[in-house]
Amino acid sequence: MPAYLTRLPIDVSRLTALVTRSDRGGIASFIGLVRDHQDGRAVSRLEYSAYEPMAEAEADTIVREAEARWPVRVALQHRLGDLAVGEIAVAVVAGSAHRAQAFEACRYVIEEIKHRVPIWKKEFYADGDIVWVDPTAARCGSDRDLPAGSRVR
Amino acid sequence: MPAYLTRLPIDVSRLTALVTRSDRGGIASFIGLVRDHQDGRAVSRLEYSAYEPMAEAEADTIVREAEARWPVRVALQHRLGDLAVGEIAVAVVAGSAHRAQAFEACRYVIEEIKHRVPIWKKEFYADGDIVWVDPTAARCGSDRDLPAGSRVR
Amino acid sequence: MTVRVLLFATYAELAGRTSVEVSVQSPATVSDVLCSLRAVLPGAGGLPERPLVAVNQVHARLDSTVSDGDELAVLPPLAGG
Amino acid sequence: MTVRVLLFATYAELAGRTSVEVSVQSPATVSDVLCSLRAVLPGAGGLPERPLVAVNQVHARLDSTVSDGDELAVLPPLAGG
Repeated sequence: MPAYLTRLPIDVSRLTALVTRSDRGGIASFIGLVRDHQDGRAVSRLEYSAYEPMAEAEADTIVREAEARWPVRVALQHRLGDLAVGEIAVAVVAGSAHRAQAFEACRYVIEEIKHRVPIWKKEFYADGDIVWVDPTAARCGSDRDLPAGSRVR
Repeated sequence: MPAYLTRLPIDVSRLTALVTRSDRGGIASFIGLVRDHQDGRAVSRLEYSAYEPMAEAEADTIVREAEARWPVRVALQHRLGDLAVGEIAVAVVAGSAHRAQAFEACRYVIEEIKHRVPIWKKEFYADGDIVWVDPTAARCGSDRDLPAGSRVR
Repeated sequence: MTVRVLLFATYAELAGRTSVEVSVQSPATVSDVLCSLRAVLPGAGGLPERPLVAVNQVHARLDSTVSDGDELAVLPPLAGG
Repeated sequence: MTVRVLLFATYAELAGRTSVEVSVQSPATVSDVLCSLRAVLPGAGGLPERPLVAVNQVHARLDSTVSDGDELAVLPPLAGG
């Protein structure tokens, strides 16, 4: 199982090379970058942390799900630690003989990452404020449902 | 209007840089590579040609359509001339504040490129055979419909 | 009137050339130009009955009107990407 | 029986620690462990009533059964990607 989490800058061309083979003509990628604003406020940097063994296992499960569902090869890395604005937080690359399947697999993996992998993001605002990001806050307050698609023990 | 057609190798990181800005957190890309086989036969190289002024104009129209429909910035290049197996034939990169829109715009552009831009592909097979690729051949014989989505004079 | 016809890829190989001037009576449609093309250029007989065409670099229909000096491109099946 | 509870991110800050051993009577569910957790760790009172949890590194429900020696992680809203 490759390491899906890294504290070093993510090298997208290396990930692309991992899924490239001469019979895979279509490579779909998604790169998530640290934005300089959130809800109209200036962000100066952010910090990702994770429940690392579970995050590695869940990322591996998601990649395997995509590779089982479509004829694709997927490479994925998520950054941890301190990130500056403009740095790559996450990259997903899917290579396939067919472009539709490369797109679908790439999209699937990034959506599942966001909903199932135990990673947290602390935003440091330019005004000194520090916030743990809660993507569910606007939707349903403090009660959480189980992430969609999760396998439950 | 940038040059969408190029006879030089395509540099995806340069295209990515063109659509990256600190307020665009999501970058979706598609890279089309020359495959080593087609319908089970070994391909040794291929040659792209175009009706160049129309291809440039049509590519520009497609990019503008995507940028009008979604809040994205799109970069696109299509290679012409001789290509070896494994080389990049086409690259589309879409940057947006939101990943769904980056994916949709990227997918839109590559699909429209394939259906509307006057570019032709000659495949040179390992067995010496040479074929002009006809993506419509299996579907509807020699009669062609107008490309879907085309503006007609 | 005169229309300049451009041929590409496999159609250029079939016709043995990449462009030809075609004279047609005005008013004329794309179909009329293709009909004259087949008459003046024997190799053009191998073109499909209803090829994809562009007039002045914009996709057009077979019943689109053409004018003197227009550029009519006969496009083989598109294969970009 | 004893369950090891892990706390992360904002929950670790609320509780003032990242892990704690919690004793519960067998059989027990995730909810039972969370109830004991709130009793032994005052800062855990600030956790949501129905947090996201994982048992032995797999997402679990509040009514999932836990066993002696299990690792129960209380997960703040996921924010990867």
